[in-house]
Amino acid sequence: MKIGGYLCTGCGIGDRLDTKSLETVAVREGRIGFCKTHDFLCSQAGVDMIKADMAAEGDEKVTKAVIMACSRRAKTESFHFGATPVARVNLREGVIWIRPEGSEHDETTQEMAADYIRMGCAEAKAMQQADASGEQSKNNHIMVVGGGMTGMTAALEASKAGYYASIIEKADHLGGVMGQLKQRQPERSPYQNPQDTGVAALIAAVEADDKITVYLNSTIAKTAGAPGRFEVDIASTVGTGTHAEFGAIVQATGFTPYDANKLPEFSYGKTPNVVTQLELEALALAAGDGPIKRADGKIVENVVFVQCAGQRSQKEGHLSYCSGHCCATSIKQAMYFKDTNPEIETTVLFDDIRTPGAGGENFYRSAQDKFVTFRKGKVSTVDVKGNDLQVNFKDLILDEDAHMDADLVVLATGMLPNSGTDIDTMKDKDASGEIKVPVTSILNLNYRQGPDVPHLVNGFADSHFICFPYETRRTGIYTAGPVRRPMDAGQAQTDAMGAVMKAIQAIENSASGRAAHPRSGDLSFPTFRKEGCTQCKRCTVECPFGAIDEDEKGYPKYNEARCRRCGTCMGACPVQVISFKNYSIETVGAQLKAVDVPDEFQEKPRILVLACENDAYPALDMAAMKRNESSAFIRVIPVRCLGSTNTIWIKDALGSGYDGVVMMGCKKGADYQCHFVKGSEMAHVRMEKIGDTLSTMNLESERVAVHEVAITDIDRAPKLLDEMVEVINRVGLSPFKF
Amino acid sequence: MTTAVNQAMVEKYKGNFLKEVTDNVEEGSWVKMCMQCGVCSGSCPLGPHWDHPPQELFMMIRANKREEVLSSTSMWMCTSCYNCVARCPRGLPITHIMHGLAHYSKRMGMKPKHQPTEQFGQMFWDNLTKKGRVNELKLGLGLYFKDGFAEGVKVSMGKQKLGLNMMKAKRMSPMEMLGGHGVKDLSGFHAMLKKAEELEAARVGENTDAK
Amino acid sequence: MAKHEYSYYPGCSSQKGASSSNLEKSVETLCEELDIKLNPIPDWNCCGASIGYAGGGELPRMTLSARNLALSEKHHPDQDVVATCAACWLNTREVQERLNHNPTLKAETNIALQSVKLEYKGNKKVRHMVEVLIEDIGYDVLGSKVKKPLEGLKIAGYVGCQTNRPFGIDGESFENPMYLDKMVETLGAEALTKYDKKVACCSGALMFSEPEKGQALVKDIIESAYDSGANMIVTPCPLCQANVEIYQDDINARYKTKFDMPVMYYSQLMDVAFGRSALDAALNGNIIQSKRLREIADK
Amino acid sequence: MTDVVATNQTIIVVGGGISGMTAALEATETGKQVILLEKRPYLGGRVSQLYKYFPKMCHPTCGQEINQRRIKMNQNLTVLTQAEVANISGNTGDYTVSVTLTPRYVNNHCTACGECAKAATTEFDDEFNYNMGKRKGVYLPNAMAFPQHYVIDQRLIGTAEADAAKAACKYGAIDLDQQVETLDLKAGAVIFATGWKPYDANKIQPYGYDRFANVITNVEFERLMDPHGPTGGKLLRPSDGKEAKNVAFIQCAGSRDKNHLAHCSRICCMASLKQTNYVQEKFGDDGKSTIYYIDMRAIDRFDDFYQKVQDNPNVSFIKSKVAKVEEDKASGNPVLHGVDTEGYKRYANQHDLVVLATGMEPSVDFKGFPVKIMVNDEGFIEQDDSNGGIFAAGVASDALDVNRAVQHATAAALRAVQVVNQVAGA
Repeated sequence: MKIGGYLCTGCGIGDRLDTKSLETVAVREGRIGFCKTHDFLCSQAGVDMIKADMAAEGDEKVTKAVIMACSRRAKTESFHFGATPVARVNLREGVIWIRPEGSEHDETTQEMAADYIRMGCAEAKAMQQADASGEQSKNNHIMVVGGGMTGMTAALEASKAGYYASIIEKADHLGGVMGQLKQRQPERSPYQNPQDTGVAALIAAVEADDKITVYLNSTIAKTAGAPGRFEVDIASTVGTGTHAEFGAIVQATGFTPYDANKLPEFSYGKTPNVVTQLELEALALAAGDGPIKRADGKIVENVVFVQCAGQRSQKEGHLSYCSGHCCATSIKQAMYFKDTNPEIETTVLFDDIRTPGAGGENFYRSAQDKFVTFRKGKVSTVDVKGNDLQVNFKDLILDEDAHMDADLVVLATGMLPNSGTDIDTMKDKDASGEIKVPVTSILNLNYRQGPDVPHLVNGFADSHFICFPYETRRTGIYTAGPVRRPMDAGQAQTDAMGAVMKAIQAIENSASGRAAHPRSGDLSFPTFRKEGCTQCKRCTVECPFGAIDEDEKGYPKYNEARCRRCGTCMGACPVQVISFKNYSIETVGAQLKAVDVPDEFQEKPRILVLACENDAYPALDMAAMKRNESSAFIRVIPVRCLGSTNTIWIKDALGSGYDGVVMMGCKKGADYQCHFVKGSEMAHVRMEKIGDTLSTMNLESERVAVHEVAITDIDRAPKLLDEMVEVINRVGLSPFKF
Repeated sequence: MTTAVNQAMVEKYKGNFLKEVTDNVEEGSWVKMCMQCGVCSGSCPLGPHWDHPPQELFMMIRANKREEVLSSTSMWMCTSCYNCVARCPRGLPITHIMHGLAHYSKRMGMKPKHQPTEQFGQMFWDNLTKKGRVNELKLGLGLYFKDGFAEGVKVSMGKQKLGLNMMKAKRMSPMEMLGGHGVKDLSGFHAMLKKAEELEAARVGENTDAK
Repeated sequence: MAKHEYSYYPGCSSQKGASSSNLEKSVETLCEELDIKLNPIPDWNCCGASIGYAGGGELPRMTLSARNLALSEKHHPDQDVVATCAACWLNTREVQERLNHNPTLKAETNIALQSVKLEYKGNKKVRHMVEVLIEDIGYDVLGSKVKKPLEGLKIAGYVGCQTNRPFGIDGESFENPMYLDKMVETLGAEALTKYDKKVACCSGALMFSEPEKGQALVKDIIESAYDSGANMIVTPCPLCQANVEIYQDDINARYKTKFDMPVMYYSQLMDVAFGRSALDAALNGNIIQSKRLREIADK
Repeated sequence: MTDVVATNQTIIVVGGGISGMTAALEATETGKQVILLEKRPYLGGRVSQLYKYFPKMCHPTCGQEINQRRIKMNQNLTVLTQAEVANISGNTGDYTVSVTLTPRYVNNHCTACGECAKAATTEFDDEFNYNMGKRKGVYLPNAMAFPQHYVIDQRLIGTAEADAAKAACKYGAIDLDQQVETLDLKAGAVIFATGWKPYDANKIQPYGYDRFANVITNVEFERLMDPHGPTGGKLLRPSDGKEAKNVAFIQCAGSRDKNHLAHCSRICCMASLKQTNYVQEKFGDDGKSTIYYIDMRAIDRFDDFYQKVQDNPNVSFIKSKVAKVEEDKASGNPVLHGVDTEGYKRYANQHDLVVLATGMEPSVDFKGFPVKIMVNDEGFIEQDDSNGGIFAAGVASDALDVNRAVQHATAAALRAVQVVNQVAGA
């Protein structure tokens, strides 16, 4: 049982550095079992050498390895040895590629390399093999909340993949909003005519599927547990409730139509002849194959569609966003009229016609071909004129105020997501006169951080990430359909499939203890030392993923399967009792302590750099690939997320003679780019507090800097480090060098 | 003054000008397909002289501005350069629609007064249909005298040098005054045009019958 | 028996004593050189040009070209129809496309054609003379015929509208056709390929009805030619030729310019380059002469 | 000889762009055997050539880093680059896909140390920068390139330079004798994530992309902003290297147009709105942008982004399809001619630079595909049961933005998983 060191002398490492003395540093100071050198360590021969040592028996067996070669981003596959902990010492991108050649630099460059080796050895010593907790369980059953088109599609697709599904529907029937439509916009070439909604077929398929259970008149009273072991109480408005267990959850709770009563300027409510798109569907269904009639029985001969009614508007009570489907929906509805009787006048008053893609544009052209008239106009009011109506608008093309008569006006109003409680405000938004989002909880999660999935914007429970639309802050729970984002039926069905894919993945991952994206496959998970815990609750509050509950005494209760392994809890803990086997206060603390801090007379400052492993560290890496020079005084430690940075590290660093600390995390704020949501922001907050510590130590506050660094900052990142060097030149070396 | 057929049309289409244009104007069935991008309007060489460029005319048609469209001088500004046709993203044969609208406005008796292109165009048509081929000299002189004799003398004096140049170059022949070129089967030619005009009138006429 | 034979539609302005008789003459010469036989469509009539719409409705105008096509189908069944005039070519080709596209219109046209005992089938290929030169003869052959390279001529190739849109010469761009420049280079002259008015409009028939507006357009066309260093404009279109050449005096008077820009037909340049006389090339048919071109022709 | 294990429970994903990577990862992280084929020598596809994403203005390479790390850590996923599908035969649950591997001339011994490139001199147009810059014939395609191996340009083979590069490599990574290989791989399902190519702007003649240096495309504009790009991230126009402070964006350049692409490419409006931010980023209030549009298609919450840009006094909007672009000879400035259709106003506007918002064309012509699949008139694959175990992911299915493409790719992964699970008799 020993730690093996492997020093590569390839890629110029051997030429630029005194590797003999580095070996000595590794063994004597790093105090690891041995240090072998190889001139091409990533070659099959090199890797086989390492594997052989790991396969050895007894004392000779290498159980941890220190790879002293290139960046952890290079040759990752070659130096990946299953569960065996590996510390990567970055001598190539981290040292020789950022340091100029020439004897005058050799000393500092060599010191840099030696320090990184000391750090790597220390890290390896502190790391332990991460294995799954063993408390995994597998449950092949997906709970689908909502029995509309999205929900039914999700259940059927899950079943098709060999999994079970239960649909929880609050109404007494399946179908949702799509079930109230006459037809939907075309999904297939040539995209010219409305098509059947397919809802009836879906309902039939769901009822025929023995892998699918349907709970009608039902809501969710309580959701507890975690992926692989969700415990759900299903309440019924008609019968007695049920308790069921699920592996994952798809939330397809759809939307509520915008309340058109907020649009008095369009005379909605004053007359039954001003209707919303959804209300027109009812008239169309009632008409069957015959002509569409108004409430008063008059056959409609002249209908006007008002687009963006109460949408794309900053007016109080209006929706700022666009609901996406309404242009195509009005086109479809105009066709309801034209297809029964071409003589019926149909006019669409729009600002922008938004019919994207191949299908959309063809559908638009088809409507024009059927004599649906489109006018770019802004509708100011709709007046009641006897039994009929007058639509007043500004024709933006003819640049004049205009009006037209109509016997029916259809308002293209928007969608409000049924996303449950907004846990960030936990209050009814309507109180402030804003958009009313239904605030009764949908999932009733018993999570410490609130009963529903966090909202992104406008009440939609969407992912914040462009590359990762199914990123969720509640592992194992995936939203799909209009609750996630305004969308049409076709998109919602695709969305249902995407969500089911992720749900299945969550089931499989939780069964084996693997983390979900972005640290996919990570087996480590946080644990805490109960003796030290002060029940301060910071970890439970700060966890971006609501993974940590509290027991009755207020101690944290970890739910491994919900956890995303970012370490924010570890960074938050004021008494440093939280750790992962392979990533802990110790693995980083030991590294920074391992650095050999020269006494002040040598005038060689030491700067600790803590860099986000996903953005800042790659940026420094790519800067090195460009051979951008960096200071010889920096010592970089990659962290899972800046949110995992515990202030103790900063204190220790400053206390042990470092002259400055630079932290590099992702963008924070509304458009945050931190892949663990608030990690970067938390770090900034904590570091604001470090000021006190600094002053008690009589240290200048400039010695600690926190920066937002993007992966593209290949030129900026090294400059930020040079800035710290200048600061130290200005304020002088740390007095804490012993 | 507007024609009887004009009244009949107004009657028939009850303010649905788009339908009227679709049914009766050359290539008029394309008007509905315009998406108001305006590329035609920007492509026209005489654009600045259009009160209403094509795309706007199409919008006016949808807005039932029958009077304004048919009495407009705009479509008479078309030089038949086909820039609009070549660039239209919806494939509208805009040049033909402009010709069609111009002709229709004439047929409805709503053409603008003293529109030179309208006058010249009529002259050209009369000239070519007379003999089956154009007599450029007569056409030219006709043009100069279109606004009456005195005007004509002035204009033609101004154009004297040009005329002489052309004669020198043998590209204008006084012989044209007497007889000049023409088709041999003139009677057949005239019969053909007459028939065509009948058929077309019938089409419009039949459209004007009450439903 | 000539190598290439075509059913020829001359059009009104190409007639003897008409405005583009010099085009007619120079094309005749060209055809002798290239062993091309143009068989005029017997008793052809005017195509209605682009201004006929004022007086003529859709159908009557259709019948004009339909009659010509029907005559060609009857008398020259196996020959492509070829026109030298842009408007004639455009109208004839367009009418055929529109009739073949619209059964009602085609039927009605044929009813009208009964009065001249003709039937229109619509199976003809309607081509521009330039297409014949490019596709059937080819630049190489044209080049090989050059006896007197047109050295010293800096030529702005002015394609205009109707030779170029909506059909255009096969494979050429609407905005930047290159064939005229290629021809010019083939003949040993310098082509000013950056000439930016090459597809601008000369106002067509509106030059007669709206002279001020028309001349404003022509002014830009000539000005830009001077700016690009041209000492000659060449065009394939009779109306372009006339509009750009014959109003230069008026334009000079109106805009205080000193335009004296020769405007020739591609066919005239070819005749001269192929060694034919100024007379054969109908150079005297131009109001503004190019000294340089004459020198080459006379040497 | 490349050897890859594949069974009829394997999922083959064609195309290593963001959609392909996503489909492959989602399937493989659910425990499936996946082979990812990419015809370029590296993964990342089109988005790796973008500077920022709308509406967050974050960097595509950030997500690419995560995805590439997921790939590196996953044992069930095999990546083959410079790999193209030559043929497909068989049926759902039992396909044989023959793959052509063109040589890289560099094997996986490569440590990306760069010694070989030092030995090379000849330069070629840099495809990664849409040929706006040059790269050597021995090169790492880009800083994020995965696999992180150098490439030797086919055109260098047989030259002394190639031999010099080989000699410079201490690790036997250069193999100039590599030949084209063909592999026959079994698969239960095949996902086509073949993505898009920018519509050829040369075909949009009125805008003179082929004639005027200062008329460029929106994808080229992205490269100008990228610190790794041809200008090192400076917004300089091609003709004279002058700062492009007054930029025109022409929407629907080749889209919604029967002369070009009949469909709406969906992303171009948002792309231009995003790119107006670039102009601000570089020049602040000195940076002016004008967007010439037919309809602004900022769908769903993207409209909030649109409204933000509308509030920016340095950005103006003109509802007009530009008729034509001319060049001011003296300044080299493009001059845009057209009519503002909102109230009929003519314009002839000079700008420093014109960016054509060119649309998306499917990069593969699926007509004449080895097996019968449903393809619409626009050239995109339509989901249909008759397609069997062959599925589209991302833009192969329709013009989509990144977020929707990834969503679609995740759904495509499920379709494939359904097939192989049925094969496995799950």
